[in-house]
Amino acid sequence: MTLHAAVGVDLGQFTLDVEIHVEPGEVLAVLGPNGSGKTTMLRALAGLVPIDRGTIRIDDTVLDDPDRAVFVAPERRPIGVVFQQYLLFDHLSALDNVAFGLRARGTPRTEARRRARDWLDRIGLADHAKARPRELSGGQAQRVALARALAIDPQILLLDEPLAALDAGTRRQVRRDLRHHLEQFDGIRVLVTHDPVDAYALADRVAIFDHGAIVQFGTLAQITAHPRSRYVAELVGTNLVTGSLGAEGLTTADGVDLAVVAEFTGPAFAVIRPQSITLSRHLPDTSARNIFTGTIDDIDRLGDRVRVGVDAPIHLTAEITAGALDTLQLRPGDQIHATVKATDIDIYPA
Amino acid sequence: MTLHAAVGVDLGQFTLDVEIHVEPGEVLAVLGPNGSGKTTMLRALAGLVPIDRGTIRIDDTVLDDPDRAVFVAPERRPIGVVFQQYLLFDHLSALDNVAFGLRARGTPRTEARRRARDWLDRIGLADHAKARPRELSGGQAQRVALARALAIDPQILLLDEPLAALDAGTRRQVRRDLRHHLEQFDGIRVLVTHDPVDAYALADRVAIFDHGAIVQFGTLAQITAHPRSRYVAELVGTNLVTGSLGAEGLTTADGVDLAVVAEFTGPAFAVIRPQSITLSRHLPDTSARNIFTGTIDDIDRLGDRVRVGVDAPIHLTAEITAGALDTLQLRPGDQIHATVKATDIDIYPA
Amino acid sequence: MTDTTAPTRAAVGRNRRVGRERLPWPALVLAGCAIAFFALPFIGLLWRAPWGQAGDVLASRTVRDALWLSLRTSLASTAAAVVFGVPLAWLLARVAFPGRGFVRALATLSMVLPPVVGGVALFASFGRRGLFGQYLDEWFGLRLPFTTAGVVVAQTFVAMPFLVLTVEAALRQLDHRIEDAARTLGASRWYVFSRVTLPTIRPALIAGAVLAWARALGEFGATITFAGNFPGRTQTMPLATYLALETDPDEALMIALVLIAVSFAVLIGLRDRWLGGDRPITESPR
Amino acid sequence: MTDTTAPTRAAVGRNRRVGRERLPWPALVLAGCAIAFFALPFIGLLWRAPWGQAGDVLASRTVRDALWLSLRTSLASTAAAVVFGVPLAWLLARVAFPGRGFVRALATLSMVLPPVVGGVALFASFGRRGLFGQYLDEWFGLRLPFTTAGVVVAQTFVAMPFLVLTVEAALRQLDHRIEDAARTLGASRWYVFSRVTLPTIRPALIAGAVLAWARALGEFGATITFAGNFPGRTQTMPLATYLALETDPDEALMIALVLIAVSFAVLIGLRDRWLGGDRPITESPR
Amino acid sequence: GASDDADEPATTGTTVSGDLVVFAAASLTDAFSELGDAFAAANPDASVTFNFAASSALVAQIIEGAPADVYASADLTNMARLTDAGASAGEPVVFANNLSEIVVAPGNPLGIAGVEDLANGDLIVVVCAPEVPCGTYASQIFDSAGVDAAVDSYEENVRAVLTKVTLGEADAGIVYATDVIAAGDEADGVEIPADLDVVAEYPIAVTADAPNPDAAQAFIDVVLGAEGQAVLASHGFGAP
Ligand SMILES: Nc1ncnc2c1ncn2[C@@H]1O[C@H](COP(=O)(O)OP(=O)(O)OP(=O)(O)O)[C@@H](O)[C@H]1O
Ligand SMILES: Nc1ncnc2c1ncn2[C@@H]1O[C@H](COP(=O)(O)OP(=O)(O)OP(=O)(O)O)[C@@H](O)[C@H]1O
Ligand SMILES: [Mg+2]
Ligand SMILES: [Mg+2]
Repeated sequence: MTLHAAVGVDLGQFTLDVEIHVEPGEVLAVLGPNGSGKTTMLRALAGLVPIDRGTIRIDDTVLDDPDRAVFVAPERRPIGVVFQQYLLFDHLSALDNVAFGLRARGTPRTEARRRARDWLDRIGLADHAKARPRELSGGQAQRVALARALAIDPQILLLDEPLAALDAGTRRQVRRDLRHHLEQFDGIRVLVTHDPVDAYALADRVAIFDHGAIVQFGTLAQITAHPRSRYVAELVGTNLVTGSLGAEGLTTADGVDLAVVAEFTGPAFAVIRPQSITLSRHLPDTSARNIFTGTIDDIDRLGDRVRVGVDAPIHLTAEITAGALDTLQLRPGDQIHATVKATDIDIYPA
Repeated sequence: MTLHAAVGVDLGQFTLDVEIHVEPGEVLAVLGPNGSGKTTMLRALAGLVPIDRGTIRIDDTVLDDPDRAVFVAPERRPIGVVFQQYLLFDHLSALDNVAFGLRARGTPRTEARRRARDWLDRIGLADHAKARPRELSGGQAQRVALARALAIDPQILLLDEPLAALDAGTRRQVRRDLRHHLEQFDGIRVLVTHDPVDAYALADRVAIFDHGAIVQFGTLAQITAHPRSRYVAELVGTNLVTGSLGAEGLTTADGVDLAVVAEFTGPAFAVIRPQSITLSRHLPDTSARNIFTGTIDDIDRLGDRVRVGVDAPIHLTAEITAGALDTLQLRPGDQIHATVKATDIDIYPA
Repeated sequence: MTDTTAPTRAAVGRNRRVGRERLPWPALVLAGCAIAFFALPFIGLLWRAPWGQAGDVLASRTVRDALWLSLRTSLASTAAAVVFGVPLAWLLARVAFPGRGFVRALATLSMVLPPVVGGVALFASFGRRGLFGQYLDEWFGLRLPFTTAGVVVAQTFVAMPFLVLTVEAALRQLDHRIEDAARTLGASRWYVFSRVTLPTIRPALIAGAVLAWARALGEFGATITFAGNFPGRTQTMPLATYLALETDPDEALMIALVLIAVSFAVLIGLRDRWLGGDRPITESPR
Repeated sequence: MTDTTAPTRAAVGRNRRVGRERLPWPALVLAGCAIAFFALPFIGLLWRAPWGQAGDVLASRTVRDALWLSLRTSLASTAAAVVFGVPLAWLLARVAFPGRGFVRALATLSMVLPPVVGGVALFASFGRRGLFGQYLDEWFGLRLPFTTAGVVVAQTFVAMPFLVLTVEAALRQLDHRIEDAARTLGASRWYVFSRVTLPTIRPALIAGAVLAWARALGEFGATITFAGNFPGRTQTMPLATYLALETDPDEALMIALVLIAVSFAVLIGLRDRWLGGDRPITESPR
Repeated sequence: GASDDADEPATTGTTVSGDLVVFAAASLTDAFSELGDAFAAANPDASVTFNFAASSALVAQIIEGAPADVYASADLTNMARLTDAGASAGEPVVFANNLSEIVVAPGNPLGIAGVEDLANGDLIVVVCAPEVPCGTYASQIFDSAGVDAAVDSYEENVRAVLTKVTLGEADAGIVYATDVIAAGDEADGVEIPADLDVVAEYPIAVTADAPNPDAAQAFIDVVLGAEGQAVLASHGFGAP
């Protein structure tokens, strides 16, 4: 059972045009900036938005095709959805919310309730079975929404940022459970997320959305190795420089030169890993040929390492240890020199 | 202007009892597992849930005090809220949503609109000014909700996971803007988040909630240095072992012994940094006195480093490089030996 | 209002909240006027009421028959109004078919008909010589006029609009996304409508049914014209009252009071609980 | 229904969606019956109507006066019903005061009053000898019976319940959290109610107003009893129709048809746009 | 004379049987109910059902094919409408008449002496609408008395006039003598001089497709008979 979807949707000024194919048992992660059309695609797949162009089919059964005026109603599609906004039924208890899908498909009440209860156990909300959605916390509600969709286990499951509201611990655990669940199962899963860790943990392949189109596609490793958009660079937390390769290295649109080692010329991407950037308060005398001077505009701490944003001719994010931060006494606004060895710069054609 | 709040609320079986004091210009971050009462506290501060015990006051003006039967209505409190669920006005455009607070406080329409438009610019939604909330994406809606609350800049601003739905890039940028905004301003800010990076970037002090109580309080550095709960350990991604110190080291509740170096005895916490754990397929002959054997139950990739969960007598999470992962060829389910030097274990009294 | 289930402390909280739920005073003043406006006529009625007659009236066979008939027919009409009215409301709210406005107008029109004309209109359609009634007669030998069934028809005709419009409005206020979610869970339209939509609009559904019931109970003009005024068969309370006015106005008042008392009892029975949607003890934290 | 603003492609999409918006067939059948049930009597009327008389009726001064009076008074009553009814609905929906059920019942009761009794009740309260009316008379020399004001009072009395119950139901269906959000933005209760609550329940508000208006327009019993019947002053269309029936039923039918035509025109005017809440071209992606 | 022939059927033992449905003007409710009992007594195997409503409504119903045997109207106009529609069998017979009176509050506090007082604009005067019989009579009375009455409301039926006076909302009105009697001590009547007064006539007839014509005729005979006339008289009706 394979999902083939060429989805073309017009919403006011926004246009979505993407094509995806997902194999049985595969999990496709969809990442992309806000408003890039991720949710819209899921809604189109689920049949909640009619597509204006293209076709959606599972193997040979067509679900939506404007040209042939075919449209299969949402309830007739073997597709379950975890909504970004949960959309729980306010008039039903958490238990009945989870049991709803089973009841709707004719499972006897007691049986449905029993299975729903199992699910609540799994997501650690057994003692909130009676609670109305309004009486649940954000994270609890999201877990109920997840359980509600998983309970009917559909051939195709669409998850829209299913972990966004979960706390670190629960998130890691749910992620683990989810993976086990997905592994056992040979259905198709499409996962929208903003967290590369989710993508890595759960997905086989990744599609990067931007402005209603797919800008990059492949395994997370491939994508992160060679980011082709600012978004991906931000995502994996590395520095991406776009320009054209010439004699004196890479020249960016605004005329900054970057010394690199490359065997080709023409438009190219350059990736500078934050770890390979060294920061110094005084102009260092080194062999390194790339020295950029700027002011610190951002300091993010991740565990024992620190990311420092440097507002130089090229904006760079460097990663240093917490120790280094303290010795250098860095504060936002300080002037600083960022040094990069040409050999540390990874370069590939645009 | 200081916020003093002793908040006691009963919701069904859930009881919240916390006390916080926030100084002018200070940003307090509230972290905690799902359902620990973060949102409930914010709602109590905003006057949307009456407190059953305690008092809420700004300097000497009491906002809520059941004993003295004092209660100031939400609209009379100098408090703005960014809701976890956005709660935008579906019948108003994004622009009018942002302008609402100003209009309600008597700002002339044109002026209010103008300022609202500025805000939409800042959050990069200028071209969605006319869109109804239903026509916004999750992340866009959340930014509108943020702008709506900031537009009236209240003396006290309560932010409930204001960045949860934002993509990596937008998130970093909004975080930066937010920090600038907060720095300029000497108001009081309470920020609920699940992301320690937010806390580090935006907050002066951090309160850790659990089961309706504050379990840890201080700067993020202090808290992460000496986690006192499983949640915090998970949060900063380190291993926390609880037990009592005896002659032969730390003994956990389920009788596992951990060799440590300590000058005291009695109940104690032990922190094992993932980086200080080495993994090997074959039993290593080393001086290290702590060797735990178990199966890999989890592999998370963060950029170029990998976190490996080992289901040993003590569950441990080790951090290794992507390279090491590939050479060791680790897969979930494999048997593995985790080694920790006693000297690498940080230990302190419980 | 589920005080019963709520722990005392929470109840305290609620009371304080309720206390704060006070409306701005201008609204209170207006609401007060409205209440007074509704209360005064009834107080006046009680004041005027010839209590002496109470006994005879309650004893009177005619009144008891009329009351029983009124209750039966008004309930039947309400049921009919719900069964046919809810689907119509659904159609009007959700399907953008040409002439929707026309149908909606049509469904409201029976309210503006002067009493007798309503009856005449029913004759013209369901009467023995009526457009449609003649076939009912020919084919099934079924005659509506001057029968209890006729009473139900007349009452339904005037009472249904209330249900239709109230429910349609509620459906329009509904957040469709919840129904979408239900559909992705494999629920058929019927299932969604009955298990998700209706429960969500319950307040409106009940309000509509109450309005329809009350209107049916008070219906006079169309009934007396179309169904006639036969004791025990078509003589409902309003008709009995009308007739009593011809002979003994005091008795008429008493009969009306009986009707009022009964319906009041029923209406009082409408617990807030059933109307639902009442503000929970404390709001959701989401 | 904003086809106009939507790009053609989206419109296509919408049409396909609308196509899918079809109801399950049992619902369609029921709705069809409902429509037929409403349509037949009017078709019957048109069929029976003595079109020959149309000219004279339209020409007749009495009819024109009655029509004009009916429109004025019914609009006035609707306005009154909204002004006083909305706050009452607000009170009933949101404030858990003791005796709330009692007040709600009271606000519905005027519907079940048999025509004449309604008038008698009004006399008992606002009449010259009435509980309250006697003071109006003494102190302000104000007399409601036999005046146009009396007509408005009578119509408001019977029409207001529809508005109150419909709006209350809508308020109960509302998600309070939106209002909470508005309050944290510093909006007073009035501001929240007028800028957030009312717009959200607009469909119900309009439906309630329409019901009230239609009921007021059709009101007969209480009016003729309390306000009497004086051409140009208190003789509304239903009264004119009723009296015409005594002499010339055909003319009566024509008068009724005029009333029907006018109200139909108004009701048709109710665009879905105003009722709002219509399903957007495409759902929100959230 | 007339009374003798009228007596006959009632006295001769020929009784009728079956169901009898009588459509009668609402103003006849009391009298006819009483007559109904008398009839039932005289004809044990017959059962009478009454349908009391406005004369006009009754006509409409009969024309619509209502199962009526007898129609008793409060005026000739409506009866005429029935006969014109060919819905009456044989000629209608006038079985009673009624005189108009001025109805006033008990004890006539305002001392209203006659029709001319009704021209006083300070009084609240209500009469029937010209469309209904009692209204026609009222206007005739005013005309012949040359009085320009200050009328505040033209009621849809005579009962409405009575109600307003008994409730004290109106000071005076013109109703039938029978109504004044029915009102008992809640209202008093001021007689109208015979030369001004107009006689209201109550016709009765068997309907064209009466299910039970014999019983219908029998009932009419009872009404016209001495017994019937007595009952009617006791309710204030005059003999034809
Ligand atoms: N009903 C609608 N009408 C018009 N435009 C819409 C509608 N729904 C969504 N949009 C627009 O379509 C674009 C894509 O929205 P979508 O929700 O698919 O983004 P997303 O990728 O899910 O973003 P996020 O990560 O914030 O959830 C957005 O710019 C949004 O403004
Ligand atoms: N109205 C209510 N009635 C009963 N219990 C409630 C109600 N609202 C919340 N709760 C319970 O109170 C607890 C705290 O909820 P709250 O929303 O404050 O948690 P939270 O810290 O915000 O969690 P999250 O991180 O998921 O948002 C939860 O267990 C929830 O089930
Ligand atoms: Mg989305
Ligand atoms: Mg929360």
